[in-house]
Amino acid sequence: MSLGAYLAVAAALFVLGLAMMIARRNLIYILMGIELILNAANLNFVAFSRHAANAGTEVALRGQVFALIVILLAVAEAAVALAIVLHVFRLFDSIRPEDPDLLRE
Amino acid sequence: MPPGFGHADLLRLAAIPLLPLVAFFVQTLLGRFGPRKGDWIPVLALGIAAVLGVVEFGKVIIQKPWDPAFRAEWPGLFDWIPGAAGAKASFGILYDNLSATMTAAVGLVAFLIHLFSVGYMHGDRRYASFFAHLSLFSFGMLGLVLSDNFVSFFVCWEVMGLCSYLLIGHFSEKPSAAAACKKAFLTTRIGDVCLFLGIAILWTRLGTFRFTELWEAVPRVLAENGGAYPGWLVAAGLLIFGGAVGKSAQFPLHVWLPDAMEGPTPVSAMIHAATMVAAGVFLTARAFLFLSPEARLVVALVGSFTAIFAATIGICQTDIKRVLAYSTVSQLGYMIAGIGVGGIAAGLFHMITHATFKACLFLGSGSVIHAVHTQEMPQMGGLRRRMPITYGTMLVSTLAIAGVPLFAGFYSKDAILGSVLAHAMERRSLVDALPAIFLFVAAGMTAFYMFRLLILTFHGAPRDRHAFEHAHESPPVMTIPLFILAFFALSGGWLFGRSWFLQLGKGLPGMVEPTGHAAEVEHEAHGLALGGSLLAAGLGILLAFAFYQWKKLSAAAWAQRWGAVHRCVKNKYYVDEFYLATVVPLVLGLTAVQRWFDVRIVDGLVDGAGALGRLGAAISGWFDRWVVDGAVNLVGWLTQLWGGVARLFQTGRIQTYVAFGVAGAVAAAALVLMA
Amino acid sequence: MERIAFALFAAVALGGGLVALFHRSIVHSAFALMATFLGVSGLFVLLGADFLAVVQLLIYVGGILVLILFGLMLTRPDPAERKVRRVAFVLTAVAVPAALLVGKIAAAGRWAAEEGKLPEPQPAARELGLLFLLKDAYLIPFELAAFLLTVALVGAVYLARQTPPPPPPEEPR
Amino acid sequence: MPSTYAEDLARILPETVLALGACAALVADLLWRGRETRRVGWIALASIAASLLALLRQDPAPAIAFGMVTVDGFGALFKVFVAATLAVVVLFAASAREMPRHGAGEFYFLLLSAGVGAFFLVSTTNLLLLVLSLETLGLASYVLAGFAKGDRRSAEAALKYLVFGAAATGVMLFGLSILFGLTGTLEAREMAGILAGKAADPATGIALDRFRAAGPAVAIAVVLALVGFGYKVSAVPFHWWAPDVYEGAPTPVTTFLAVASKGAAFGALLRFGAALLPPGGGEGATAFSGKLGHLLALLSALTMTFGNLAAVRQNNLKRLLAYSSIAHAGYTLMGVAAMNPAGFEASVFYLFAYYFMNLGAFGAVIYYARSTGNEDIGSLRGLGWRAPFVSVCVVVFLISLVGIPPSIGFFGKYYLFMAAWDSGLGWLTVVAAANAVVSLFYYFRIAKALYLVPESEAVAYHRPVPALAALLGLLTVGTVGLGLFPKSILAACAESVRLIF
Amino acid sequence: MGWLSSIDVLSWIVFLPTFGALAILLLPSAAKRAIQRVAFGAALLAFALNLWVYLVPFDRTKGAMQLVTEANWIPGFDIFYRVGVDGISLPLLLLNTLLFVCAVPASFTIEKGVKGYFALFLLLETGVSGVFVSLDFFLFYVFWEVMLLPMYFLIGVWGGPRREYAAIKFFLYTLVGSVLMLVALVAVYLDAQPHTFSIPKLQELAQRGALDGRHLLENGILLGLPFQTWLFAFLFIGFAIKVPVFPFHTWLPDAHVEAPTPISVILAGILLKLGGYGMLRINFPLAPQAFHDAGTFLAVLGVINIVYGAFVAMAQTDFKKLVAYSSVSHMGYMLLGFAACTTWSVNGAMLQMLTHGVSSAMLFLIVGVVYDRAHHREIAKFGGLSQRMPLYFGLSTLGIFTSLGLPGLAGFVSEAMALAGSYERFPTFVMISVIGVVITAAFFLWTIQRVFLGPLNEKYATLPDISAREVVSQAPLAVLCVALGIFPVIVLNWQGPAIAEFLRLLAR
Repeated sequence: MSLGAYLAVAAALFVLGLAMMIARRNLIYILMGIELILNAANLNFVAFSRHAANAGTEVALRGQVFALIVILLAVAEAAVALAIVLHVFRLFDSIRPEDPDLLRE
Repeated sequence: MPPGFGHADLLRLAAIPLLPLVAFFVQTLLGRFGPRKGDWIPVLALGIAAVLGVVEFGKVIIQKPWDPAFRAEWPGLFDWIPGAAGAKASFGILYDNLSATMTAAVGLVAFLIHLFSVGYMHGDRRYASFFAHLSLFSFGMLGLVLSDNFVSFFVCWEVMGLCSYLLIGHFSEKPSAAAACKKAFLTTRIGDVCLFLGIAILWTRLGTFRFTELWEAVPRVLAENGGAYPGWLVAAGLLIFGGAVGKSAQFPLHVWLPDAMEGPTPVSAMIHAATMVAAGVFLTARAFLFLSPEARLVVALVGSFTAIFAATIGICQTDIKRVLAYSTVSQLGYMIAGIGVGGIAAGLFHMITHATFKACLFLGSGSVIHAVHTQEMPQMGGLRRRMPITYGTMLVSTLAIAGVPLFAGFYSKDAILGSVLAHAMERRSLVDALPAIFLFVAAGMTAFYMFRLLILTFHGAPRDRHAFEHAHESPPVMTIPLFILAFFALSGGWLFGRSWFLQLGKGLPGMVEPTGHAAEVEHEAHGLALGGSLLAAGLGILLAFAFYQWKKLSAAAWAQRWGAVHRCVKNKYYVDEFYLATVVPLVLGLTAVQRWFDVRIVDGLVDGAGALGRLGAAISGWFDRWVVDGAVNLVGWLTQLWGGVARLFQTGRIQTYVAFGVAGAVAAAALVLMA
Repeated sequence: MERIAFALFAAVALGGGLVALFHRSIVHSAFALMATFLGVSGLFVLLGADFLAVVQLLIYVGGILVLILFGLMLTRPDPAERKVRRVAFVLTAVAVPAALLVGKIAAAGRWAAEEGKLPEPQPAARELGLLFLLKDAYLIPFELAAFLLTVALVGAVYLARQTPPPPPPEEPR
Repeated sequence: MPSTYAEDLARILPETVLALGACAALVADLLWRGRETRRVGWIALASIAASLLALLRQDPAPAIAFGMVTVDGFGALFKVFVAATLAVVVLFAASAREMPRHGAGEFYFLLLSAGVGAFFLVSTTNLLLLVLSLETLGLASYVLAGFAKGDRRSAEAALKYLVFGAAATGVMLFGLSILFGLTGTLEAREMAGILAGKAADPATGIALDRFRAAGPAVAIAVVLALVGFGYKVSAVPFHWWAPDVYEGAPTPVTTFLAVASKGAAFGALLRFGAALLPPGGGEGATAFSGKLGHLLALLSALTMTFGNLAAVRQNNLKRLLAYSSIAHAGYTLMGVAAMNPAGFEASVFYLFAYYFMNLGAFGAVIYYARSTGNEDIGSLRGLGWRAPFVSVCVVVFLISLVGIPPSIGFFGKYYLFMAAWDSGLGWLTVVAAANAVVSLFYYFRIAKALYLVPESEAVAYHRPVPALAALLGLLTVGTVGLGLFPKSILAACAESVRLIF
Repeated sequence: MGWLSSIDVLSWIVFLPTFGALAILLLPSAAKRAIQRVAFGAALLAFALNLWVYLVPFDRTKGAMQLVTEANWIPGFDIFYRVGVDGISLPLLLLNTLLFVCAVPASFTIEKGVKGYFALFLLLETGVSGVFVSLDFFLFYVFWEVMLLPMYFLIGVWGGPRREYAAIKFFLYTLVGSVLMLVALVAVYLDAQPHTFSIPKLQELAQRGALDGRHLLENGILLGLPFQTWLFAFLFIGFAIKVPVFPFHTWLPDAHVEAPTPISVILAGILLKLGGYGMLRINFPLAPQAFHDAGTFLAVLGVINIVYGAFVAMAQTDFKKLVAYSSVSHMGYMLLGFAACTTWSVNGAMLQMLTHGVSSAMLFLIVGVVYDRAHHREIAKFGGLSQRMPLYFGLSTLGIFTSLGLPGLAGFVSEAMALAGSYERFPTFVMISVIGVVITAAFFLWTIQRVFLGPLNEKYATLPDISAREVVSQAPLAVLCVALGIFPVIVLNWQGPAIAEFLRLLAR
C-alpha cells in the first residue's frame, strides 16, 4: 500500500475526532473525540516510521517510539479528563457540555 | 536735528509723558496712604509737564520762528521689541510743530482738569485711584503726540482706551456706567484693530514703523506706481482712518461718546477736550499722506455727515452733558471733514480751540451739576445769579463754539468751512459739495443748541426752587481752571492761532499749497465762508434766543430791531409755528430715526456683538458637544459595540470555543496556502 | 492481500469512527470506538509495528475504553443526546473529503518523487524496547512520561476523591 | 564531544530538583495529614529556590543533555522566569481567598510538576520532548484550574481548559506528525536543514527543498503545530478558553497560567521558530518565513485588538486581566512575527516586562479580593485611600500595562514597535499603538475606582500579608527601575536569543 | 548609573522636585505643614537655580544648545540622557518653575490627601521640566509621558464634580497624541542614518532632506503620501492635542473646569505650551518639507482657534470655562505665528506662549480666589465685587487686560508680533483673526462688568478681600504681566538667536 492511503485514513480519523468533539452533546463524546485525534496522529507516526524502514534502526523506529509515548500520554490524559468530567458532573449534575456556562462574557 | 535742540530738550520732552506715568505708578501703589490721598502727586506731575510743554513750545516759536519744516527727532530711545534694523519697534520722540502745539495744549488742559478734579471729586470713594487713572490718561495722550513711530503711538492709543474704560466706569456700581465703560472700550477697540491692521500693512510693505521713514517712503511708492496709490496703501490708509473713526467717535462708531457721560465730569472734559477724541484727529493728520484721494473724500464725508448728524441730535437733548457730548461729536466731524478735504491745519486748529472751549464747557457744566446735583436742564434755570463765574466762563465758551467773531471757535471753524467750500467749488460735484452743505447747516444748529443750553441753564426763572436755593458758586480750585480755559476760548483765535496754524500746516506731510486757479478759488471760498458762517451762527443764536429767552413776545422785539433779516422778522410767528408744527416734528422725527438707527443698528452691532457672539457661540458649543465630543464618544461606543461582538463569541460553551478554534486554524492554513 | 487487509482495517477504523460519531446511543458509540481502535491496531500490524499494535489493543481497548465506560456508568446519560446534531453531518460531509484531499495533496508534495510501495518493515519490537535504554535516545522522554503518569494519577485522584464536604470558604468580612 | 552520564544528569539538575521537590511536598503533606499547609509551602519554596540555585550554578556553555535537552542561556533565562513565577505563585497561594484548606500537598505537587513541564518545554527542540513537556504542563494545569473543589466555576474552568487543551494538543500532534514525516527526524534543528534542502532526508537520503516541493504540506503542518502554541499563549483565535479559565481558576493558578505557562510557551515558540526557520535558510525557507511572519503579524494584531476591546466591558478584575493578558500575548507576538533576532529579543524582553506588571496586578487582585470578598471593580471604591501601599503599587503596574514611561512595559512596547517596524511591519506598529490607547479605557477604570470614586464604608481594611506587600513592593521597584534602566535585562535577552539562532 | 555622577545643573532643576516628592512620601500624612513647606522649598529651589541659569551661565548671543550634558542611557539603542537648553526652551523652563512656585501657595487649600497631592505635583514639575531640557527624542518622550499620570490623578482625585470624566478625557486625548508621537519616534529613529535620537542631529538630517523615509518605505512613499507628510501629521496631531488645536480642544475646557485651581494654573500656564514647544523643537524641524506644504492649513487652524475659541468663550456662563476657552483662542495666535514662519511671527508666537502662560495662570488664580469664597463660578451670579474687594479687582483687571492684549502689558507684544509678522504671508487670515481680538475684548469686559461692576450682590457683601497668601501667588505673575509688556527684551533677547537658528533649519 502507498503511504498516502494511510495518511488519508489518518486524516479522516482526525476529522471524525474533531467532529465528535464539536458536535456531540455529551462530555464523554468529547473524551472519545480526543482519543480519535490521538489515534490519527499515531497512525501518521507509524506510517512515516515504516516509510523510513530502510534508514537504520534508530531512524526507522523514531515514529514508533513517538506513537508509543503518545499512547501513554493518551492514558494519562484520559485519566485526568475522566476525573474532571466526573467532578463537573458532580457539581453541575449534568453531562452536557453546554451546561457549565457560569463563565462567559 | 534743527540747531538749538539738544540733549536738554530731549530730557525735558521725555519728562512730559513720563512724569504722569511715574505719577500713575506712585499714585497706584502709594497714593492712598499719602496725605490728601496723594492727589497732589498727579497734579504736580501734570503741572510740571504742562510747564515743560509750554516752555518747549515757546522755544520752538522763539528759536525757529514760523519755520514750517521744523522737526526734531530722537528715534530709538528705548528698544521695545528688538529685531533687524528696520523691523524693530522702539520708542522715540518726534517733535515738530504739530506735536509741539499738541503737547503744550494737552498738557495745559490736562493739568487744568486735574486741578478741577481736586475740587470736583472731593470725598469720592475711589478718589486716589481716580487720580492715578487720570494721570495715566494724560500720559497716554502726551506720549501719543510725541511718538515718532506707529508702535509707541499705538501703545499710547490703547493706554488711553484702557483709561477711558477705567474712568468712564468710575461709578461702577451704577449699571449704566458699567455698561458704558465696556461700550467705550469695545467700540474704540473695533477701530483699534483696524488701525493695527493698517500699521501691519505699512510695516509689512515698507519695513518700518517710524513716521518720518514712512513719509519718505510713500512718495517713492507713488513714483513706482505711476503716481497712483496702490491698493494696499489705500487699504492701509482707510484702516488707519478706521482707528480714528473709533477714537474720534465718528459715524458709525460714535455711539460710545454720549454714553461716556456716565463718567465723572472731569473725565468727560478730558475725553472730549484734551485726549481720546483728539487723538483720532491727530492720527488722521499724521497719516494724511497715506490717504489716497478717494480715501480723503471718504474721510471728508464721514466727518461732515457726523457733524450734522450729531448736531441734529444735540438739539433735542435735555441732559446738559449729553448736549455737550453730541456737540463734541459734531465738532469732531468738523475737524475730520476739514482734514479730509485737505485743510489739515484748519482741522487741527479747530481741535485746539475746541479743546479749550469744550473743556471749559464741560468743567462749567460740571460746576453746575456739582451745585444742583442734576444734569437735566429743565430743572435748572436762572443759575446766572447764583453762579456768576461759571456763567461767565461758559458764556465765553458758548460764544466761541457758536462761531462768534473774535472768539476762538470762530477762526477755526471758519477755516474749516473755507476749506470745504473751496473743495466743493473746485471739484464741482454733488459728492464733493456735500461736506460743505452739511457743515454750514451744522454750524447754524451748533449755535442754536449751544445757546439753548445756556439759556435753559442760566437764564429765566428758576424752575426748581429747591435746587436753586442750594446752588452756590464752586470753590476756587474749580473756578480757576474755568477762568484760564475761558481766557483761551476768548483769545485762542487771534492770540497765536490762525497764522501759526497756517504755518504749521505747510510743514505737514501731504500738504499741498494751492497755486494758480486753485489758490484763487480758495481765496474766494474763504471769503464766502466767512459770510456764510457768520450768517449761520447768527441765525442759530437768534433762533435760540427767540425760542427760549424772549419767548414769543421777545421774539417780536427782536424782529423789529434786526430789520436786515426781514424775512425772519416777517415770519416771526410763522417760524415759531413752523418750528413747532413742522421743524420740531421733523427734527424730532429725524432724530428719532437717527436714534433708532443708533440704538438698533449701531449700538446693536456693538453691544450686540455680544448677542452675535452668543449665537455663534451657541452654535459652536453645539458643534463642540455633538461633533467633537461625539467623535470621542463614538469611539467609546464602538469599543462597547466591539465588546458586544466579543460577547457573541464568548458564549461560555466549550464546544463553540473548540469550533471557533478549528475554524481559526482552517482560516490560518488557508491564508498561508493562498499567500 | 495487503490491499484487502488495508481496506478491511481502514473500513473498520473509519466505519467505527462514523458510527461512534453518529449513533444516538452513547453506549453504542463507545463500542463503535472500540472497533476503530481495533482497526487502527490492524493498520499498525500492516505497517509492521506489531508491538505497537499490541500496546494499542491493551491500552486503548483494555484501558481507555474501560475508563470511558466507567465514566458512562458513573454519570447519567442525557436523554437529549439522542438527537444528533445536524452540524455533525455537515461537518463530516464537508470535512472528511476535504481532509482526505488535503492529505493526498500533502502527501503528493512530499513524497511525489518516491510514490509507490512502502519499504519492507524491519522486525522492530526488541529494538523498540532497547531504544529506551540508550542514553542519547529516549531516556528523558521515558522518564518524563513516567512522571507525567504520576502527575495524572495524583491529579485525577485529587479531583475524584470524595472529600468530606469542604468547610465553607473563609469569607473575610 | 559526547558527554558522560553524570554530566548530563548534572545538566538537568534544576528539573530534577524541582520534580523531587514536588514529590517531597506531596509526601510531606501526606505525612503531616494535611495539617501543616504552611510548611508544605515552605518545602515547595525551598525546592524552587534550590532549583534556581542549581540553575544559576550551571555551566553557562550551551550543551545538549541526553541528546534532546538543550541546556543553554536561553533556556536558563526562561527557567528563571518560570521559577520566579512559581515562587510568587506559592506566596500568592498563601494569601489567596479561594484556596481550599485541604490538598496543599497535591497543589504544590501539581504546581511544581507543571513547573517541571515548563522547564523542559523551554529547553528542547525535540518534537517528542516538546509534546511530553507540553502535556506535563497541561495536565497539571487542568487539575490546578479545578483545584478549588467545591467551586463550580473552578470545575468549569478545569473542564474548559481540558477540552480546549486536549483538542489543541491533539491538533498540534497531528501537525507535528506530518512535520516528522516530511523530514524523518524529530529534531527541529535538523529539520531546518532537511526542509531547506541543505541536508539529506535520513529516511530516503534525498536532499530536496521541501519548502518549495512540499509547500502546502509544510504549511499545513506548521499551522497545525502553531495551533498548539497559539492555544498555550492564548493567541486569537485559539484563546477562547482563556477568559473563562482565568476567571474560574483560583487566582494563584490563574497567575501561573497567565505568566509561567504563557511565558514558557513563548519560550518554546521562539526556540522552535528560530530552529526551524533560521535566517539565511535558502530561498524557499525565506519565502515561507515571510508568509509565516505575516500570518503571525495578523494573529498578533487580532489578538491584541480583540483582547483589548473585549476587556473594555469587563467588571471582574480577573476576567479583565485575562483579556489583558490575551492582548499582551498579541504584543509579544509582534516580536515573533518579525522573524528575526531583534524581534525575538523584543519579545523576550516584553515577557519580562509582562512578568513584573502582571504578577503585580494579580497579587493586587488577591489582596483586594481578600478585602472585599469579591473581584468586582466596583467594590474597589475608594480603596486607594485605605490601602495606600498596595494601591500605589497597582497604579504603577497599570502604567506599565498601558505602556507609559517610565516603566518596563513602556520600554518593552517601544522595543517591540521598533523591531516590528524594522522588519517591515509598520502597520502592525500602528495597530499596536492604537491598542495601547484602547487599553487605557479599562486599565484606568481600576485606578478610577481606587482613587476617584468616593470611598465605600463597607470595605474593611486588611493589612496585606507582609510577604505579599514586600513582593508587590519589589515588583513595583522592578517595574519602574527596569523601565528606567533596562540595560541588564536587555543584555540577557540579546545574549539568549543569539544562542537559539 | 554612570551618568548620575556627571549630573549637571539642568538635571538638578529637573530632578529637585522629584527629590522633594520622595521627601514628602517619607513624611507622615498628618504633617501637612511640613509637607507644604517641603513642596514650596523644592519648587522655590528649582526656580532659583533656573533663574541663575537664565542670568548667569547662559550665553544669550548664541543660538545653539548650551549646558549640554550627555550620557549613554540605554546602550545599544542609541538612547542617551541628553539635556541642554537654548533660547527657546530656557524661558519656557523658567516660566514652568515659576508657575510651580506660584501654584504651591494656591494649593494650601487642598485638604484631602495632601501628601499624595504634593508628591504628584512635584512629579509633574519634573516631567514638564524634563521635556523642556531634553535633547534626545526618546528622553523627551519619556518625560512627556511622565506628566500624564500625575495630571490624571491631580484632576481626577482633587478635581470638581465631573472630575472622573474630565480626567479620563484628558488622559485619553493626550495618550492618543503621545501614541502617535511614539509611532513617529520609532519611524524617525529607524529612518535616520545613522540611527539616532539626538534632536539636533535629527534636525540637521531633516534639513538636508535625509529624513525622507527611504530607509523605511519604498521610495519614501506610503499610501501615496510622502514619508515627511506622515511624519508631520503624526507629530502634529500629537502636539496639537496638547496645544490644543481645533478640533482636538474639547478636553481642555473639561479638564480646566474640573481641575483644582493650582492645577488649572499649571495646565493652562505650562502644559499647553508643551504642544507649541514640541512643534517648534521637533515637529517642524523634523518635517520641514511637509511643514512648508502645510503652512496654509496650519494658519487656517490657527485662525479657527482664535475666532472660534473667542466666540465659544463668549457663550460661557462659567468664569473658569470662559478663561479656558480664551486659552484656546490665545493659542491660535501661536499657531498662526508658527505657520507664517517669519522672524517676527515666530518670535511673537514664542512670546505668546510665555505671556499666555503668565496671564492665563493669573486668571485661573483669580477665578480660584472667587471660587474659594463663593463656591461657584457663575458669572451672572456675581456683581459689584469691586466694591468689597478692591485689591482683587485691581489684580483681576491687570490679568484680564493682559489677556486681551492691551499694549504695555505682556499679551499685546506677543499678539501684535505674531499678527504683524504673519501679515506678510497670510494677510487675509490676519484680517479675520482680528475679529477674535475684538471678541476677546468683548467677553472679558463683559465679564468684568458682570462680576466686578454694577450694584453689589448683597449675598457677597461680606466677602473678604484677597489674602496675603493669594497675593503671594499672584504677585510674581502680576509683575511679569507688566514687565513683559514694557521690557519684552528680557525674553526676546534670549530667544532671538535660537529662533534664528530654528528658521535656518526650516529654510527651504
